[in-house]
Amino acid sequence: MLHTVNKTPYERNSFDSCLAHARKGDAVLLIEDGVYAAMKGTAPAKKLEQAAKAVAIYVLQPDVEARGIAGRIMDGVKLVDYAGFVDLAAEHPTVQAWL
Amino acid sequence: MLHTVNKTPYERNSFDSCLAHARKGDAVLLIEDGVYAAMKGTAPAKKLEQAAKAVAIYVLQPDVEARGIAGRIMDGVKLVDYAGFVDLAAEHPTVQAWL
Amino acid sequence: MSEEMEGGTVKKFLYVNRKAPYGTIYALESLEVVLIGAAFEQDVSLAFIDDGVYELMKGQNTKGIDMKNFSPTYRALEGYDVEKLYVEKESLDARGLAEADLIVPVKVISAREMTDLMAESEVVLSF
Amino acid sequence: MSEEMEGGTVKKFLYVNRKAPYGTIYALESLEVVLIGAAFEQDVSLAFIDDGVYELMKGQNTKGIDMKNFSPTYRALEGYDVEKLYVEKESLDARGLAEADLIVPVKVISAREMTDLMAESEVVLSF
Amino acid sequence: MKFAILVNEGPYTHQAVDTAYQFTKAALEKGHEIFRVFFYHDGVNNGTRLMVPPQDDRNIQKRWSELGEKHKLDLVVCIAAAQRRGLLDENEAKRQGKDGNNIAPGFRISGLGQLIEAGIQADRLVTFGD
Amino acid sequence: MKFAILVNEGPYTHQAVDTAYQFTKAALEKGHEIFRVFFYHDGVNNGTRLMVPPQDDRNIQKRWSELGEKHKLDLVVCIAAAQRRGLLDENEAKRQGKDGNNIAPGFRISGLGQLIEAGIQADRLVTFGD
Repeated sequence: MLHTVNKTPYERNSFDSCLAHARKGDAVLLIEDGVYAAMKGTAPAKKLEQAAKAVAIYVLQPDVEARGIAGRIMDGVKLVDYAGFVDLAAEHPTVQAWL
Repeated sequence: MLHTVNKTPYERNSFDSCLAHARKGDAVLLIEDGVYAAMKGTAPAKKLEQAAKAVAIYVLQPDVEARGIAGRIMDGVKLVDYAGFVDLAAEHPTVQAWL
Repeated sequence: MSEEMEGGTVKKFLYVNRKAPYGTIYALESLEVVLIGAAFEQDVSLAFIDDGVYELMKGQNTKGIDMKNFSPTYRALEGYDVEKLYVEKESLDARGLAEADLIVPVKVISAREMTDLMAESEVVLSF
Repeated sequence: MSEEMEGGTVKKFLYVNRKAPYGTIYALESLEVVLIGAAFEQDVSLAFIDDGVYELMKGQNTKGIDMKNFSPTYRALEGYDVEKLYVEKESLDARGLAEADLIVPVKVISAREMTDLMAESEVVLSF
Repeated sequence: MKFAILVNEGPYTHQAVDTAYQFTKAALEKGHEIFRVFFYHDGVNNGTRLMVPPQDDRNIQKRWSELGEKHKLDLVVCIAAAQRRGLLDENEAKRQGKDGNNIAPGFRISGLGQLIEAGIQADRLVTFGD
Repeated sequence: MKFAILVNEGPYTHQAVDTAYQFTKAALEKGHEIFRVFFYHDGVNNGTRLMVPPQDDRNIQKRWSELGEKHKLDLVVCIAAAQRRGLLDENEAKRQGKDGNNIAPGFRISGLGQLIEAGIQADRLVTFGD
């Protein structure tokens, strides 16, 4: 399954709830305001590091650039563009948006 | 100052942020989905109990009733109706909505 | 997928409810999808996690806010053959709620079981 | 309040920014109020707390999302005599940010000082 | 006392609108003055006369219009926010070359200055949003 | 592959709408089929032709209409959600006794069944919301 999260982990609980429901082999894609969670050296990044042992973590590059945090994304997270988002949605049998 | 909070403390950080910025003599009014925070025996209620030493805590009764939690509101919290909300806004020199 | 197969396709639909009622319209409009969707004879499950568990609280009385109390509709779902309602135990616990507080019979499951339910679904609708 | 007094009333306005830019329009439309409000010659302060601190990040490039980058406007505020920008230290710290990451000179203050700033304000606008 | 009301969200989607209405009504009933109700962000969508809610539901636009008429309320929709979202009056529609308009009776479209003025003139500004 | 897209929020207020558009465009560019774009909740407001965004900003409605025309997309606005919020086509306006309509070219109004059908027929349903 591909999970998407579009809110910051500080403002909402969707990031935490998503990680609590992602299974081995799933992918999590951070989009829109969700991308801040992947910033190096933060508490959410530590949670992502933990999750990355079982789950693949992606962030949407256009959203990263818009927010001025390019170059500050933690290691082990892959950047994708909108075409890459489409590929991820195609590769996984279902897509769940954590709204 | 009168502070209003309209989201649950589980979904958003507005409840915590509000309590962190309420000063002695201020009032906090929980409205809409914010009223769940005053449910007896929960973690947010413990925070409210702590805050109540310096700040007056109110909940909007019509919202409490709509959500089926009448009778489960913690002690020390006052119930007000819309007219009571108006009175609170009038009594305090400013109103800050924690959106 | 062939035309023939499409006609008889039965998919596992999962409606994920994560939001409290009334504060926003998502819970109500999600329920409207469930009701319409019932006519399509799919394999339907409803999941209530996080603040979504509040949707099922007993004793809701919306007179004071002048909005429609739609909680009785959850009781009517059985008549639409929508019978699989799953509520996450961790979400109930965190909010000081128990199964007895809910307006309909549900299956209370763990977060781990909820994760499996999600993984087994073919169409996930979340609002 | 007499008509005479109203004419010359100067109130302490505080704009509270708690939301990240672009994900929602609140930050942008809040800034539009600040710009229009500048003509009214009030005593204006801007507060950035919680995710609002992200609004001031240097190096924003919105080409990829096809939205307007409005962060340079914060630099233009000085020309409108809007010069009091307060950023909460605790909010920066929690997000791994420092003053050097911000696009404009601001005053970094503690949550306690932010509380006092709010308490001293006469009109609080939060979006 | 003089209140100003700021409504930041659209009808039905967010209860903010309902709470704002109930607050305004209660303030009027207590004899307070409502200096202005300002609709900003998606709040502008409260002012469309094209809404057709289910028959057993409240009509949010009508409710504002009626309260406005009864108490001579100044219901102001922000022009910048309204243009983005497609809420126009006859003048605006003409000016923008649009073939129709959708504003409801009792609402008027004006600038953000009206919000600042409300903040200055009213004793209290009360905000309802998401 | 066949995608269905669900858009739950209104234009400009939430980036969800922009991300949905960019995803749809990228999927088409990669040769995928878009079975349907379904607009629900405030998402129905994407389909108003009355919006007039600032000149230096994107026009969200036009963008959908143009992409729809180019790729023969099925852009469906939920009727129940649309009625509540004041998004009508000519037929609906007549039926409801309203003196105008605001739907944009390329959008059509239909029932929630169209969303369920999209979920059944498409290989993937991708949701964009708040």
